Amino acid sequence: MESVGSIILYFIVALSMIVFSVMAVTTRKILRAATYLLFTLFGTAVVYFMLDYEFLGAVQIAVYAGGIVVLFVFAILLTSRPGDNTERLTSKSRMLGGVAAVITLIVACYSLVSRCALAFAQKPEMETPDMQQIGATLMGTGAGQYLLPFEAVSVLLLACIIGGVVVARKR
Amino acid sequence: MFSNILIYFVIIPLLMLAGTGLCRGVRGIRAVAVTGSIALIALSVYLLVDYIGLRAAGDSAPMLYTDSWMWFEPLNIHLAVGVDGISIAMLLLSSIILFTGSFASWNIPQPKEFFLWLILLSTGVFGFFISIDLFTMFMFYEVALIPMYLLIGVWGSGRKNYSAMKLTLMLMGGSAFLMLGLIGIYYHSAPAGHELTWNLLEIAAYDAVPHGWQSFLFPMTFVGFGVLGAMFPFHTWSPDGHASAPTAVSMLHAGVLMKLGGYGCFRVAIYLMPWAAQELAWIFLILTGTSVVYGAFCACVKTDLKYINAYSSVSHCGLVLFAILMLNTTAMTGAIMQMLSHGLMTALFFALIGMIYGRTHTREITQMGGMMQILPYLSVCYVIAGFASLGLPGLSGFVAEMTIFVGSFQAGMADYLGGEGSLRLVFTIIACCSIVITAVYILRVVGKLLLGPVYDDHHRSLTDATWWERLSTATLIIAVAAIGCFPNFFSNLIKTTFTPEIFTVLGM
Amino acid sequence: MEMTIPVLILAIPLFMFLFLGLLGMKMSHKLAGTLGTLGMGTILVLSYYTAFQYFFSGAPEFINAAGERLQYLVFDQTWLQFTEKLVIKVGFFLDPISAMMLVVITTISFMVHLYSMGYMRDHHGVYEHGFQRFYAFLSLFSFSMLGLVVAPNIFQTYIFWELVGASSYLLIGFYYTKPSAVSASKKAFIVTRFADLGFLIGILVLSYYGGTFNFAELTSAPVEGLAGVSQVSLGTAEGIKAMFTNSAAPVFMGASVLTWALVLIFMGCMGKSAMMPLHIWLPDAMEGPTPVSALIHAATMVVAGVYLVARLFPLYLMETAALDIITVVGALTAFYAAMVACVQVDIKRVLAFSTISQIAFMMVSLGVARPEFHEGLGYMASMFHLFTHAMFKALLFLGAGALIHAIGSNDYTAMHGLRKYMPITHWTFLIGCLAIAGIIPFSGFFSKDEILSSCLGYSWVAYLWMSLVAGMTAFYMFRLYYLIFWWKEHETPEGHHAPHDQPWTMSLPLIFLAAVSCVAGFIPFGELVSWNGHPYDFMAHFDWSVAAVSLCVAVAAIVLATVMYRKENPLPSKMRNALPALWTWCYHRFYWDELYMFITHSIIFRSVCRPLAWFDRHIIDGTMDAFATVTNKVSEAIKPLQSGQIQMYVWYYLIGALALGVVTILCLL
Amino acid sequence: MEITAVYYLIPALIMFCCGVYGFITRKNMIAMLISLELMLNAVDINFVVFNRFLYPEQMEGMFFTLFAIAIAAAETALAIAIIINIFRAAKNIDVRSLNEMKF
Amino acid sequence: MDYSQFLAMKQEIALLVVFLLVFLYDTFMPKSTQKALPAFSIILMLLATAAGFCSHCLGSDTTVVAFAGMYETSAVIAAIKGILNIGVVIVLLQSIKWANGESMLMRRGEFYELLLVTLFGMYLMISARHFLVFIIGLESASLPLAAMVALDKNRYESHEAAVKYILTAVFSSAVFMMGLSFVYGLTGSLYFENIYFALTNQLNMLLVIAIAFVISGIGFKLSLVPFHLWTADVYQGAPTSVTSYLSVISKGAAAFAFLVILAQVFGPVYSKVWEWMLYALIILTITVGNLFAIRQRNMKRFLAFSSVSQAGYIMLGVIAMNAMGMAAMMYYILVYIFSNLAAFGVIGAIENATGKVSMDDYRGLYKTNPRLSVAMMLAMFSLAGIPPFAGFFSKFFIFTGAINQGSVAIYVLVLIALINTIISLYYYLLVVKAMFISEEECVIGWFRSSFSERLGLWITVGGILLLGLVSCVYSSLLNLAEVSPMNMYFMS
Repeated sequence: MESVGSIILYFIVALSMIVFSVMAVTTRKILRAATYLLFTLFGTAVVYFMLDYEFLGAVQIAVYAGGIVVLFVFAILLTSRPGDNTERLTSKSRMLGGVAAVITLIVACYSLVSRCALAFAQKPEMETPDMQQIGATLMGTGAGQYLLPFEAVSVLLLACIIGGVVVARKR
Repeated sequence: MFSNILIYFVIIPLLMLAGTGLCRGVRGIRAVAVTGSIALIALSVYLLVDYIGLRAAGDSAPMLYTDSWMWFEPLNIHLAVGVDGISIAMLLLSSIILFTGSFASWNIPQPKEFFLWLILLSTGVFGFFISIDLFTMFMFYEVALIPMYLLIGVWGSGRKNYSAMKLTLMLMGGSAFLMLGLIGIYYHSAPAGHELTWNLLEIAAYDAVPHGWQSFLFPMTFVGFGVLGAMFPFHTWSPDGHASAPTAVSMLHAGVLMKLGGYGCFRVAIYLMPWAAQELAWIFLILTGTSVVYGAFCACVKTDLKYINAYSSVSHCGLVLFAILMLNTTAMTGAIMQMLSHGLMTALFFALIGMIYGRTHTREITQMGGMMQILPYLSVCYVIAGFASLGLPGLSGFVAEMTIFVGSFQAGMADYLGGEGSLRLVFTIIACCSIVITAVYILRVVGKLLLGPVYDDHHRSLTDATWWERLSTATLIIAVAAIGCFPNFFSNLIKTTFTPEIFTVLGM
Repeated sequence: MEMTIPVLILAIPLFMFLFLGLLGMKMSHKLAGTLGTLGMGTILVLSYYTAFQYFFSGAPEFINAAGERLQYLVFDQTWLQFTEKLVIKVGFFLDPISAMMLVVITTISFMVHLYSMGYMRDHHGVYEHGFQRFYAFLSLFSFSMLGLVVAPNIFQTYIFWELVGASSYLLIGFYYTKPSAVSASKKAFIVTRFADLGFLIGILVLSYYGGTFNFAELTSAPVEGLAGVSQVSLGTAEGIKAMFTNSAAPVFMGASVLTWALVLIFMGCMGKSAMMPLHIWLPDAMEGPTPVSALIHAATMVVAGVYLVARLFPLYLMETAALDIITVVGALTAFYAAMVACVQVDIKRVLAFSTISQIAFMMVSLGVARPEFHEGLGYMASMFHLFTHAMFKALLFLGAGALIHAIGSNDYTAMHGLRKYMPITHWTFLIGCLAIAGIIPFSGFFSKDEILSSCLGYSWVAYLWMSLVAGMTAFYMFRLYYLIFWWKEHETPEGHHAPHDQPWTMSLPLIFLAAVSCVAGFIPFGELVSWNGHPYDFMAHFDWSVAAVSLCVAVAAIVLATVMYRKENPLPSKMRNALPALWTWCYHRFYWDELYMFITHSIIFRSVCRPLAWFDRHIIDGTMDAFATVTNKVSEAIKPLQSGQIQMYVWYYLIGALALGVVTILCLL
Repeated sequence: MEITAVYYLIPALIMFCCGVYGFITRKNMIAMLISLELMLNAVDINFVVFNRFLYPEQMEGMFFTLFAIAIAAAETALAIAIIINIFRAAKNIDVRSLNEMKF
Repeated sequence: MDYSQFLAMKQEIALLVVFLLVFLYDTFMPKSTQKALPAFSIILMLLATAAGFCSHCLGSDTTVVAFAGMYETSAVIAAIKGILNIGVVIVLLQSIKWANGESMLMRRGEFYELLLVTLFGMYLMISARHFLVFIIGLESASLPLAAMVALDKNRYESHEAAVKYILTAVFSSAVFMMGLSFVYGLTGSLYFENIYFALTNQLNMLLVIAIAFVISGIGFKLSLVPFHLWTADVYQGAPTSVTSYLSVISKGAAAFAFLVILAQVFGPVYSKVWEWMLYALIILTITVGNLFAIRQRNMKRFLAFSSVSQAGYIMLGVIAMNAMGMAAMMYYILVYIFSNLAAFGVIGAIENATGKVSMDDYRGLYKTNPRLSVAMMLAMFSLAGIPPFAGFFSKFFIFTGAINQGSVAIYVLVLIALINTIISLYYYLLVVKAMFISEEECVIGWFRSSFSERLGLWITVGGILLLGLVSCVYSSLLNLAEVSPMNMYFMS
């Protein structure tokens, strides 16, 4: 049984996440969208904290909220010209988007909820993974350890850097 | 590998391909084509003689000269060769037509490319006839089909693009069904515990294709080959294709390629799936029996010479498939003879039409007339071809048709009296009617085109056949007459195929 | 008997055909003609020799101790083997009728060869174009016809049957630049081909049950001790009948299968022998050169039908229903053809219809023949009539040819009163007319009289009917005779030579045939030919009362013709005006051609072929094209999928993925 | 009241669907990219929630999220580079103007 | 911690070494030597390929599982990587002229680097036995590709293609990962093996949806309909060399990875769930790809749709779920690499020389450039499956392999596929028709293509002619497949 405080916190976070993500995709002003995204990402970080993944929450804030959103803001400022920072959506595209989203939601939710053991699992007790454990897991080669992805993702990041450079370079 | 005589039927065309590729001038190319095809004729004649000798010596294996070299080991695909009387007859036919076709395209533009494709086509044909492995058979079959596209497209006339595309697509459509059928046969080729095989003889010996599968695979293969055999209603590529094709291609296509259909139907569909052949024959009897009269009726109203002849081919080839489905020795012998006969005479027809077209630049019989006065040699040949087609005794058409009719009638009566329905009988009689309709359209053409007064005075200045044209047509006429006058030789040759083994396989 | 001569009889004409056909154009006309004639002469001698041997040598293989004539198989080579039993052989079969036919064919053929040397050139002695070809075709015809009559099996008959059809086609279309000749030849071939369809199916049925093609096995019993020799025997035919009856389906559509087979075979005979309703090709066949008409369309080929029925006669006896059909068809045809012959203008057409009528006589004669009555007199009479008719009809045709050659027209209105100008022709023609009219002592009298006798034995209706036809025959022949040679004085058109008799090459055959027509009646035919080989004393069965009646009828008809046509008078036109409808129908041959035209052109061509061709191009081919068109259309229709808008792309992506999942859920869970 | 897994999963799914909606409707490419971030973020939440609620004894979901964040960062960077690139070429970043190639 | 486990990844390491060397060469070598970079990288690639082959020939053909089951390599996997390497070498060979061109001056090195990284990503996709590694491989194989697509800075289409590619790719990977999260939720692991065993008794809606999402993610790489819509635009917009790389290598790798995932992860629910999904996808892919290809006039776009339908045929090897199917699929990929690269070689040569990519410009090409036309024709025939060219054999074997599965449904599927070959034959023949039959004057004059282009064409044409007739290629692939560890996962 959870404490009332955490339940209240949950609802605040969940509601704000939902509201901000809806606003992020519906607002006309692109910069506001980035801001709402930021709030959503913060919300997500809070969720991670609530679920005892502090490291992950920190990474979420640092990388996502700190890095990516900033990138977005720069890009928006680079690409937007005065006057065209609002956009009008056609009803057709709204309908299509709405249909796709709603169908996805219904199908996914229904199939998720239909799987009771999974959907209504209660939160078990868990020790918060400490940094040492996380570091060892990230650097290990055994079962459930992630050295290979770690190395591989570095290659990916390198490639993305090269790609970003080559694309962004003027000539 | 090279000790087997049959393999040379593929090697010679390949050498010809190389030779043609290396030659620079048109003379060289002609020389290669003629030499090669003479070599092929010689080879087939030698094979024929040797084969008869072996049979006379009492060799009663279903196929002779069999040999088999592993090709795709995991799938048990071999390069397996072997011939019986039918294949030898077909090889002889093919080499004769290649020979005459080379002469018929003596002055073709772009000779190098033309002969390359033509010889590639005949490589496929020869390969097909010597193969007894379903895979290689199918491969050669498709090799023979595709050059048609370019041969018609580049060297054709009229609506050549349309026709070439239609012909290729329809034939490949047929081979799509065929491929499925062949793979299906492969997977049911051997009883449990034996290795699956593509080898015709082994499959026939096992006779292991389950009945349920037969009734699915038989239509697949029969239709697949039947498309090439111009079976109604899949014949429509034939009129357009032939009309647009250049002379030698029409000759080879109608003369040899369409035989692949009949041969395949016999060799694969019926030989390997005798049960379904008996059970499902009625569907195809209706179709082929229809195509016999249907083609003839259609030919009656066409005015383009090649269309007439194409529909006539539909009718005659329909008779081939029809007779094969009778599942009795006589009718099948007749079917093979009809294949020979039709191959030769239709090649003759197309050669003549090409020669006439080359002179008058029209194929409309309404635009021509009185050719007998202008081009006596070609006209006489045409009349002879016509007589062969309408089944005049002494020429090949008669013996083939009569054998078919007698055989079919026997089968039909056996069915009828055996209480298995009168379908065979009824369609035999309907097929017999084709001899009248054939006479109608042949004589109509002869009357309009060759006899009567000269239609167009410009035609009066035309010159009669050149030496190569004479050689080409005379060869075919001699061949037609040879079959017509000495049918028993060919009939016996073909009958050697029906060894006791086949009888048990087919339950005849 | 040795093989050499029979082989030569078949080989020489074939060789001549190939020789003249391939090399004829290289040699002079005269040489070609002479060679052809010489070749034919050789065959004539050989055939006479053979026939003589057969009839008169008394060799044991030809005649047995009881004086019965036997069938002798000279040689028999396998040509094409269908099954164990069904084998087509090419052979040479001698029996009374084939020996008789050998004589008839070679005689007429030789006469025609000779005659054509004169006929096929114009008044200046210039040979016609294609003269060599003509002789080549004549040789081909002779070969085919000889092969037909000596055939020991029905399939050989069929083979040569087709070949005579083809040579007939070639010869009718000899003047191939003339559209009428071309269409006439086509018509002849197609009509007979149609009939042959029946023949073929008949053969198939017969051979299926009988298990053989051989005549000998179908109708005869082998004679002990002599290989290749057999004798006509009803017993064998009974055996065949038993095979039919014992099989599972002895009855098909109300008639026995044997009847069907025989009727179908008779259908072939109808076509070849121009029985109604398949007669329409014969009048048109007169487009060919007249010697050809004489040879093929009067004397030999057209009687092949009669010959075939005679060949299978024991079988026909098994199924009298078939014989009755033959009788009825023959009687109707005879009457019809005689009616039409009475009003025709073209002399060759008159002769053509007369031929039809006379062949119908032979058919009737076979149809009424029964062993019970005069031991099958009808059979003998039919063969006898075949023989005499061949002679006098060839004579008449050749005479007509001489007239046409002299006048340049087939129309009697261009002739009239020629008797003074062409005496030889006149007299020989008259003899021919007397012979066909059945005036004693000319040959026709005897043969026709026996036919009438046998009709009487069958039924008095048939007798009266055929007598009437006989009278009409006399009438129209003499009408023709008078209109050609009398009626009024001949008027030579301006600028033409007066007509005159022909060179010896043409006269000689006329005189020879006239002579034969005079004496042939006295041949003791019954001694030579009878249905079972049993010698037959026909004078013993000669019915004088019948003879007297028929003679009276003939004379009366001749008198009537004399009254009407000897001199120019209004009587014919009066008669014509009296019965205009009848005249018109007769003149238009009862509109048979128009009927056929309607059937072939409007029904088969317009309502079958054209729609079928349309169907093929538009429905069948249309379907095939539709696959392509539909593919293209669909391709065009789904074009918007690839809109270039990635938002649409992902929309399809997502919906696709969901659909994949949802459909799977719905289907499987 | 018990906060079960579904309490986290449903908001995550809603977030995902918002991303879908945004991706399909927005004209501005950067806005689309923002939508994509929402979608990726939703996935991350899913992993974490599954890990926490169902399989707390191991950390696969958490690590997947960790790497997914890195990947998301990388692809955002690259995508933004490409978008800026096209902005240079076309002077706007309206996705509907990307219709040179179609059909 | 056992770092020696990296030694199991011989081919990946060889590739990374090549990558590093190229990177260093590009960065530190003087400008004058930069022209040799293409040749340098080709030689290195050849060496890497050889090394990969050797390492497997020399004894270690047993299966190696490293990183506690995250990574696996075996003879079959080495073989497919080798096949991809061969394809890459040919692509590199054909791209030399373009890479040495004026416009690529500043980006030449990056092209090779990015290409090698994507190849590395593909290797990871193939060898991954853990979904995290797989995702990283997938992203490595697709993100740098977006940059490669954008390499042609002078063409607007190139940018457009890049945007379309990256946005749809990220969307697809989001959906894919969503599916993965469900799988994780259901099974509690991302190791293939664990999932496989966890799924043996599972069948529920969530799983179906998850599988649909996963299939859509890989189907995107493979461009299966309806996840293919980016294909044509990106192929058309990308530089021809990149297009050819995308169309063969990327597709080949994805196809194999697809097989691995379906067999080793979702194997237990084969007949229950995804067999039918694949039926639908294959039919749709082949048919829709063909239908779109009919209308195309741009050669690259045309080949894009052709490759869509080819992907459907490749899938036939997957659906069979047996060694024969796998071998046939690998063989098909090999032949497809050669055939398609021959086609792209010709297109690239013509584009480099004249800038023309429309089929209408190809009319009458035979008269001006007979050799190129013949090469193109052979490629078309091979793609269409005409004997005696390799395509015939690959089609035949893939059908044979599929039918080996044995159900009636597979016969129907193969029949539909076969009927579709007729449509495909039609549009391949359209190209042949334009080149050989059209009687118009060709707008493309005679030109001499560069040595590297010719060499590339000779190799590919040689491959087209020989790969089928020489039976040992297929036989050895089948032998490899029959001993591969994946056989455990196939339904017997």
